[in-house]
Amino acid sequence: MQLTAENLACSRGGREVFAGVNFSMPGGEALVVTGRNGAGKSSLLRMLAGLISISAGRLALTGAENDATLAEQSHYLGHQDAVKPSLSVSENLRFWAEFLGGRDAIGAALEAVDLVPLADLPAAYLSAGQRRRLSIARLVAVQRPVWLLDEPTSALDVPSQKRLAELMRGHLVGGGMIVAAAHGPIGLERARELKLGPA
Amino acid sequence: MILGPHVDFIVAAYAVTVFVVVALMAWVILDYLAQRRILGDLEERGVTRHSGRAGKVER
Amino acid sequence: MAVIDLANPTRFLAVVNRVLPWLMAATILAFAFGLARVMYAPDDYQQGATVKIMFLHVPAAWLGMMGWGVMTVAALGTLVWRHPLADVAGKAAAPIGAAFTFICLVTGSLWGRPMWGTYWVWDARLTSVLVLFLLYLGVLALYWTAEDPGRGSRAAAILALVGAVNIPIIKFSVEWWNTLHQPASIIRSGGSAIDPSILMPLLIMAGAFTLLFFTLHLAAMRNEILRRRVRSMRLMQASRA
Amino acid sequence: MSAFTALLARDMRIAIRVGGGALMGALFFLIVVTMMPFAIGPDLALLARIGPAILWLGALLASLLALDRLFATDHDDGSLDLLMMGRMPLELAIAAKGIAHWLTTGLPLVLITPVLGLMLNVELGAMGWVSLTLLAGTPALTFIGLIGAALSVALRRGGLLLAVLVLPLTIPVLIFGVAAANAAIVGPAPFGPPFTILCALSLASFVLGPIAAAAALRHGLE
Repeated sequence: MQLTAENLACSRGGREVFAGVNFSMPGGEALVVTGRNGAGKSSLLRMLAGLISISAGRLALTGAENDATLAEQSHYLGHQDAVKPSLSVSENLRFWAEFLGGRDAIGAALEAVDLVPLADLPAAYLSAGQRRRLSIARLVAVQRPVWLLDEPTSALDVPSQKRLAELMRGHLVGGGMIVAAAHGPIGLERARELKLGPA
Repeated sequence: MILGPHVDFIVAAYAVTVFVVVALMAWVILDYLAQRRILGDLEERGVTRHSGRAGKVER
Repeated sequence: MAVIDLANPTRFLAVVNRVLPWLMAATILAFAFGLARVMYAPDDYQQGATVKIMFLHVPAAWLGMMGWGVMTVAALGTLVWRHPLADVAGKAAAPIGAAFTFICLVTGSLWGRPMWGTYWVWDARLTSVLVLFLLYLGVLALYWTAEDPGRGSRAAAILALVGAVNIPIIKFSVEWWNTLHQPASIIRSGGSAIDPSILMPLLIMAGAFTLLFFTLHLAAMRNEILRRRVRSMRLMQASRA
Repeated sequence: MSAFTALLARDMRIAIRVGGGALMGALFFLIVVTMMPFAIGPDLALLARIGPAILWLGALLASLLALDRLFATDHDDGSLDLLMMGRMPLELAIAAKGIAHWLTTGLPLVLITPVLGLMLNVELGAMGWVSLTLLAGTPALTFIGLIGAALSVALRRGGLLLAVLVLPLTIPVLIFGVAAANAAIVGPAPFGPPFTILCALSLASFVLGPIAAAAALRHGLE
């Protein structure tokens, strides 16, 4: 499995956000996208997720399931948590697992983010960090080879950050790949760095 | 008791009233049982209403 | 002293638990007595047997209005004294008042069909009750939409007070609108003195319905207190985990 | 459960929970219809004659105004991004949301129509026909409204913009809905043709609405 970007460019509203981005990564590797504010970290991730169109260049995932697009093989963890306050924690997770076509692993996923005691609680009661963890549980409940994480550690406390790092390591060991946008360290020792914008 | 030519309307009026009152009672009773059940659940898990330990120093 | 005691929700719950069975028994007795009197009440010389609908309709109308009265008092309690039970009392009164207003509307139109030949006329009195019902639905929608009970009950309290000020104005304008459009074409037996053989059962039924209202109201208040307890426990649970 | 039914069930569940919008459309409908006689006057003969038109107008406004937040909530909390990334085509996801919305908002409108008909002095038999036309026509309103809801999210403007965009598109539905209802009640024109056209409009919008809404979301949210 290989994720390749050639000469990728993004322009939004006539303004060029970034251009000439090249990388190529095999399965089992992680790429951390860094850069100052406005350098286009989030835009790059959204482009990988298929949410914004590619202005120029080429993006390809080879060697995985043949007829699925990159977006359909990716998990996208954006700034918002996609959590409905009136549904309970487990209802929220079950919906995304069913929608994303995943296997039935709700219990294990809640276990992985340590939300089992709160499973029946309406999500409206959750704190920002707990909502984030519920959002992360989605990545565990449904198996997808590519994880696109936009500042995944925001709102998480130190133990939760450690747990996330473990999940990410497990995902890499299983042959998956991670592209993460971050300002600080996200707990991955052997990640390549892609610096966006002028140095 | 003779209800005359409009018996249908009188019976209907009483039926609707009984229905609404029974619905109200059912709402009150079922709601009570549901809240009790959730409270019981929460208490079983050791959740309390007041942050009993919050004030104390944890060692 | 007693008031201060009742202000504590826990103490209030204890009182409700003690009082509720008695209130229920009283309600059942009053209804048994009232319905027996209703059965033997004579027919009205104009309305015939349909006067029996009045034994439901009139008390329901009174209680529909009283429900708003309870909400208004509770609203003052919420906004002025910030009394914790006032919130609960106002919220519990809304669906019950709405239900009685609904009974009033339905029984009224079931009475109107044989008497006036139509289920509904835009008569000033009927229309005012309909507007009251709509106001109730608005309050219920407000409670239903607000996720935070505290904010919801303050908003509903304001709406209840605005409604209390507005209801007479609405009533007046509806009457003006109605007389403007429609010369008095409806025969009503109002004005003439009601015969005691009808008045007595009516009053007993009104008493029975009032007891029913308060029984339901206290029970609904108890539910509401429990619901808030559940909420605070869940908040506690989320903050611990 | 497939992705389609999962989304359908989720939206219906949210609608009937606290804070959801189910029945709010029906409540709005009730109030709008009640306001009409205050403007027109309590003349029962007149009300009976224009009753179907009042009911149709009320249903039109109620089903459109209730659509306002359909995509906006999903957009605000990030769910829309994930819905767009799913394996299920966005068009189908939108159709699922539309069906859930119609079941929780449009169907209650149809169900309370007979009660409102009583207040407008429309006869019980005639009421059945009006309800039938609404049952056939409100899906068209919802699915045309989806387009407006998608556009207003893409433009990040809510509220009246939706009504301004969509109301002109619903004119055919209104024409044939009221025509079918009047044909059934007073004649002399036959009921069949306008009703068939009404059903056709619903079916067509069931296909076109999600497609256009998906296009609006895809291009608008870049």
